[in-house]
Amino acid sequence: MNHQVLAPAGPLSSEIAQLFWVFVAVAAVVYLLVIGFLVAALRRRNEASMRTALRTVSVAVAITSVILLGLGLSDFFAGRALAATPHDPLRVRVTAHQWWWEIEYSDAQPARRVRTANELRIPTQRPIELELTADDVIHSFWVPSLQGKKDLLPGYTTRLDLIASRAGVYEGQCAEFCGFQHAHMSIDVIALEPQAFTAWYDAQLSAAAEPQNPVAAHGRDVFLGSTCVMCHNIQGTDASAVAGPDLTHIASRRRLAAGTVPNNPANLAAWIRDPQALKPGTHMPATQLAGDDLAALAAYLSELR
Amino acid sequence: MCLRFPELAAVLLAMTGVAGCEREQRRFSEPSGDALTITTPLTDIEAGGQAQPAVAKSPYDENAFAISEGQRLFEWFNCSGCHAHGGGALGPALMDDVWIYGSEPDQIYSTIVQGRPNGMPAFGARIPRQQVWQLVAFVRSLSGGLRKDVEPGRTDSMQMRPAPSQTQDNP
Amino acid sequence: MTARSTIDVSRLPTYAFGHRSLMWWATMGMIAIEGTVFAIAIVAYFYLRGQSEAWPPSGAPPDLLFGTINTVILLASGIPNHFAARAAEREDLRSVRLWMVTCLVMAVAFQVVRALEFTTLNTHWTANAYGSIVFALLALHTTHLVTDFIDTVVLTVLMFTGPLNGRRFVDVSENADYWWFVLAAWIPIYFTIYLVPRLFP
Amino acid sequence: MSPLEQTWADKPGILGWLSTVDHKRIGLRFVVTTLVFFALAGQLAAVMRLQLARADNHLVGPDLYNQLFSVHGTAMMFLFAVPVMEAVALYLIPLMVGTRNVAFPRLNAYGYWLFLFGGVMLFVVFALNIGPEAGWFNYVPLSGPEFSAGKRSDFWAQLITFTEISALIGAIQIITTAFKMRAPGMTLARMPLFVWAMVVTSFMIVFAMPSVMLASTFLITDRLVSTQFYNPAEGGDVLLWQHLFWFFGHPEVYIIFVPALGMISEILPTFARRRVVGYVAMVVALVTIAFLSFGLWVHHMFTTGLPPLGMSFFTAASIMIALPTGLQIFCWIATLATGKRVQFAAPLLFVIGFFFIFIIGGLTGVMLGATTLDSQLHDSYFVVAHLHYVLIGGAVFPLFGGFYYWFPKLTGRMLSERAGRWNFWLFFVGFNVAFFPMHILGLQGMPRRVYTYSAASGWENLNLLSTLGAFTIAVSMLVFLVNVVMSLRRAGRAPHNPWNAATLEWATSSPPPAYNFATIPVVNSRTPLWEQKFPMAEVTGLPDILPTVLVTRLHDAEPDHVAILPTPSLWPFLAAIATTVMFVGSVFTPWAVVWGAVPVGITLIGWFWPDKEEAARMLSIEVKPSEGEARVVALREALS
Repeated sequence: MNHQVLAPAGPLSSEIAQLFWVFVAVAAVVYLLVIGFLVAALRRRNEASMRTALRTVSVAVAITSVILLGLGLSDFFAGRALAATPHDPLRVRVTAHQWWWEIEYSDAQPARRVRTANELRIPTQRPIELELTADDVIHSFWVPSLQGKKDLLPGYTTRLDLIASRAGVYEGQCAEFCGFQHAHMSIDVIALEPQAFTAWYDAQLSAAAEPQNPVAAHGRDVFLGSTCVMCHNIQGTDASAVAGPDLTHIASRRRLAAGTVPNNPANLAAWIRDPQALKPGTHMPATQLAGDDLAALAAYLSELR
Repeated sequence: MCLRFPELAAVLLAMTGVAGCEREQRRFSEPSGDALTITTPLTDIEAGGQAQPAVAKSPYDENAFAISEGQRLFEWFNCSGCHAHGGGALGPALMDDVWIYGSEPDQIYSTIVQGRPNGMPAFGARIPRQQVWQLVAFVRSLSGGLRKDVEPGRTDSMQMRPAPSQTQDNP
Repeated sequence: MTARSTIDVSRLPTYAFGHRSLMWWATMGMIAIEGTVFAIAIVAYFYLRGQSEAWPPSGAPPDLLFGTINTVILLASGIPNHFAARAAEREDLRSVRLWMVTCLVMAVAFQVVRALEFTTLNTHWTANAYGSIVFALLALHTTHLVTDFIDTVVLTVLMFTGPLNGRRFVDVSENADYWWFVLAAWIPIYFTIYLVPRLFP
Repeated sequence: MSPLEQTWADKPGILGWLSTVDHKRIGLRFVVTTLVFFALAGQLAAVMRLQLARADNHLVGPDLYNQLFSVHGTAMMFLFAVPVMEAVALYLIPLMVGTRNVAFPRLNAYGYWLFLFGGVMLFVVFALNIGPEAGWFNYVPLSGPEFSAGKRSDFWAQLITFTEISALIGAIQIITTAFKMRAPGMTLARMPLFVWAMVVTSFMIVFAMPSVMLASTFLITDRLVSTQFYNPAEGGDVLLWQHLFWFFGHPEVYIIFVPALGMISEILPTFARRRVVGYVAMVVALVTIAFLSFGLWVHHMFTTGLPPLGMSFFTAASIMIALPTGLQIFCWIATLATGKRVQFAAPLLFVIGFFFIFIIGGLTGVMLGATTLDSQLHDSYFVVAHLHYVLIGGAVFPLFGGFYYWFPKLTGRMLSERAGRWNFWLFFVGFNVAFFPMHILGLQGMPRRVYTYSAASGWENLNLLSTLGAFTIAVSMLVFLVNVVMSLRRAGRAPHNPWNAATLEWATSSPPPAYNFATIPVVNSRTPLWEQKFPMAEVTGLPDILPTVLVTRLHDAEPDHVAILPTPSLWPFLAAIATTVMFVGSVFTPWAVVWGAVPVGITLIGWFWPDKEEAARMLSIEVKPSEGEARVVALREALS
């Protein structure tokens, strides 16, 4: 599984996981000691002397103070390590919506800014600085294998650093309750080797692929002639709305509808036909399409790599 | 049925009436078919001055959730682009009680679906019926045409207009 | 077994003034609760102030006139209030009546000016968070004003009609304590509503 | 009937039932009411566990699920955990301190009725599909006007008003009764630890609850009349809600937990046959907890991106609160160690269960208080596990110990020990099976408040296990219910003091008469019933033609004056109805606050207005303060 706090895939999450094990070890010792004393007190045959009891209590209090101080300090230093400002980070703006993630890579040249959704591709070994905000209600960005969580709040921009040590897919989920589909608001962080990342990034800069066959071409017509264009954008076509996720390269993504189902043509068609069946309450309405039109639309979108 | 515990039905109905139930329904999708099909002709201009057809009842006039969905769509679909936030600009104001093409639900429905001369585009092919009806209910709430307890409060944005629940009723 | 000894309390007083009485504790509890409400509301005011670049965000600060008149009336109402409490402790019914009626007259004056105050705040609660919190503070205080006014009316009527006994004087004295609170609470609220936008715009 | 009985008796029939001001009748009713809400909220949890038992389950949809957990959390916190502690206290404290009623009996009745109506309102609106839907802490903007259509969040906000008014009334009641109505000789240093715990709790209530009342008032005005408190686009702020809520919400946890500490300090010494070790340290620890609890609300907001320096302060406070709690635990273990041979009766079993469960919750609490760890654990199932370990382990287990312990006093019947053991073991095992796996689920990345999860997540087995545990808890609750019903039907009355306990409530019959004590005892010890010469003296001369109580001085409990308490009345009930109408009306229109205030005012005046005949009787026994003074001095000399 790729969404585990205790299976870290980066230095930041490793730091936290190590600290967690320290706390767990200390907690286990404390627990066993206290319960040991309790059982001894319950099972004793003779009354313990008051002096011994009071002395034990005092010692226990003193030890507790030392332990708490130690834990507090270890947390403080871990926190400082995590808060260190990264060098030359890749900046990405993440805007949370009910119930999907809008992602925009920043670049000095506006033409080189990539917009995508629900899938954050990052190069390995390079620090990523996320600028987080929310469009509607409060959400929380949480990819356990890479980093602790950070809230996305309307009216605020919060920051979170990520580093992935090795390539892989790390799943995350919105951690702050945000309405009907809080359960289906996943994000995939896909760490790529730097060259692979650059290749992917350049591919994302291109406009949507032209349909390669008549079915897909018909699918594009269906897209542009139906309800889809009210919310979605496909670079290189007339569809330029921003209410829903950008679909320019939708076929390159792992999952659909913020992690609700794997991305394949069948799921895509099912999702378009009746999103409310897969994700009740989602803002995407059902689209009334004839069978052929639906198949063509799915075929078109499946080509948008 | 809005009641989860039928045994409480009698008591509860006596206490609060059924009105609250419809207000609170969250209907994510409507069964396809007749439910939302408009039964009156899509235009009120009939040759020969025939009798007015029966007014189609809007399915969402008493549903607070659908009205708030309509409020969201009003921005998403950029209705504000012409109607401002209800105050009117390129398109007519929607907050007053002046209605060029009628204030009845089916008339507003037709306006959205078929468009109107001088600029109102036809959205029939672009907006699913359920969402049109949500917009109809919201537009009606803008002028205070609905019950106060279903009309939306303020939004979390710049206050360009009073919240529908704050406006005076226009009968 | 020896016979149990006893403590005879039959000649103890059946009521007492100040912190000896249960009523005092109820009043102080109420004051602690309401005082916390005011304090937190004022903290919320400053919190919202910190979120905004200018204060008020738009428009003018509230007009000083009526708020200041009210502050004077309110401070002055401490005088009859003080004498009403004193008279109650002396159980001097005639003075109690006199001073309570005086308190009521001042409270009426205060409420009339308060109504005017609401009209000269130069903002509205729907305008922005500043308007909301200003109205909230003033409304909170007004609520206390009105409830204590009604309280005082009822007590005053009782002082004229009866049935009376000694512990009703304790009620008068506690009512006076509460009025001191309403009075004292106004000072930081006045400062917050009227002076903060001028001193820290 | 003696004059004393006559004076304290209620009218017969329904009128007497509605107008009673007897703290025992109201207290018992209060306890039963909270338990009914506990059972209802528990059933909602059972439905949630059924939904989560399988991946991609379709038993309930997101809309219902959101209401389920919102109503579950809201009801458990506001309609069970806090009020049940106050309810037990309102029953027990007058008995424990040796007086005949609480300080403000009519207010007590009003507080109960208001609580009842508020609680019923929550479940009625839930049945009508108007249940709160934004969680028990109801964050804006999700609960605000734009994202929570209809009236669901308004009812949540008004439920807060109902329960907070009731809780605040209880707090004033408890403080005044404990401070001013203790039996002569019961100095503050002799006050039972449960009473201390409730006094500390009550002060926390007084300073914490106003914050959430203000927050929910801002919310309802945002929703109803377009104020802009939480609208970032107009100068408002979404974090303002979180600050205001958690400034209340964190003390709230201790408001639930501190009374339970007090219960343990009563139960445990009884079965160890020994005074509690470190009484003064215990009191200091309670007060310290109260102070610290107001300084750590921000640890619920560590992930909102507040400045790190401030967060370190809150981490320190959050971690340090473990110290006074630890101290209490050590003192109890010392009490067990130095006492006589321990009797393993059902009440003690639950207390032992507390140790095993709560300490885990406390230790995970230290983890959550650490900013770095919290960033991973916050809002995950780890937190769900933690909060149930703390609240069920820390409060509900001692509370059930308390039920077994005080049940004979409340009802005059003993609960079955055997059923009690079954109850305990099913609860203990079921609890751990239900909640321990949630720690692991949280570490595996499962966020809280999800209505479903996919099979690919790998969370299914542990969730299924958790559901099995939840149903084991349900069975244990059934055992408890059967135990209560069977015990009530069994013949044979419980003796005055079945556990041979030390405090005053055991000095009177089970259940106590309406006037609690035929004569008020004089106390000269922390554990009066264990001393040979109890009572060292009795109080005589309290007038019995009206309900009177002895008021004593705050610190040394020397007799000060005699207070005449109000008689039974229907007005508090009517006032609570009027208040309910006003609050429910204000969900729909702000004008309800205006027209709704009229009946409230009328009923309150009716409540206050003195009865002629009663006033005359008061005059007949009146002793003016100026006349009584000399006598007080003489009494003081007699006591010392």
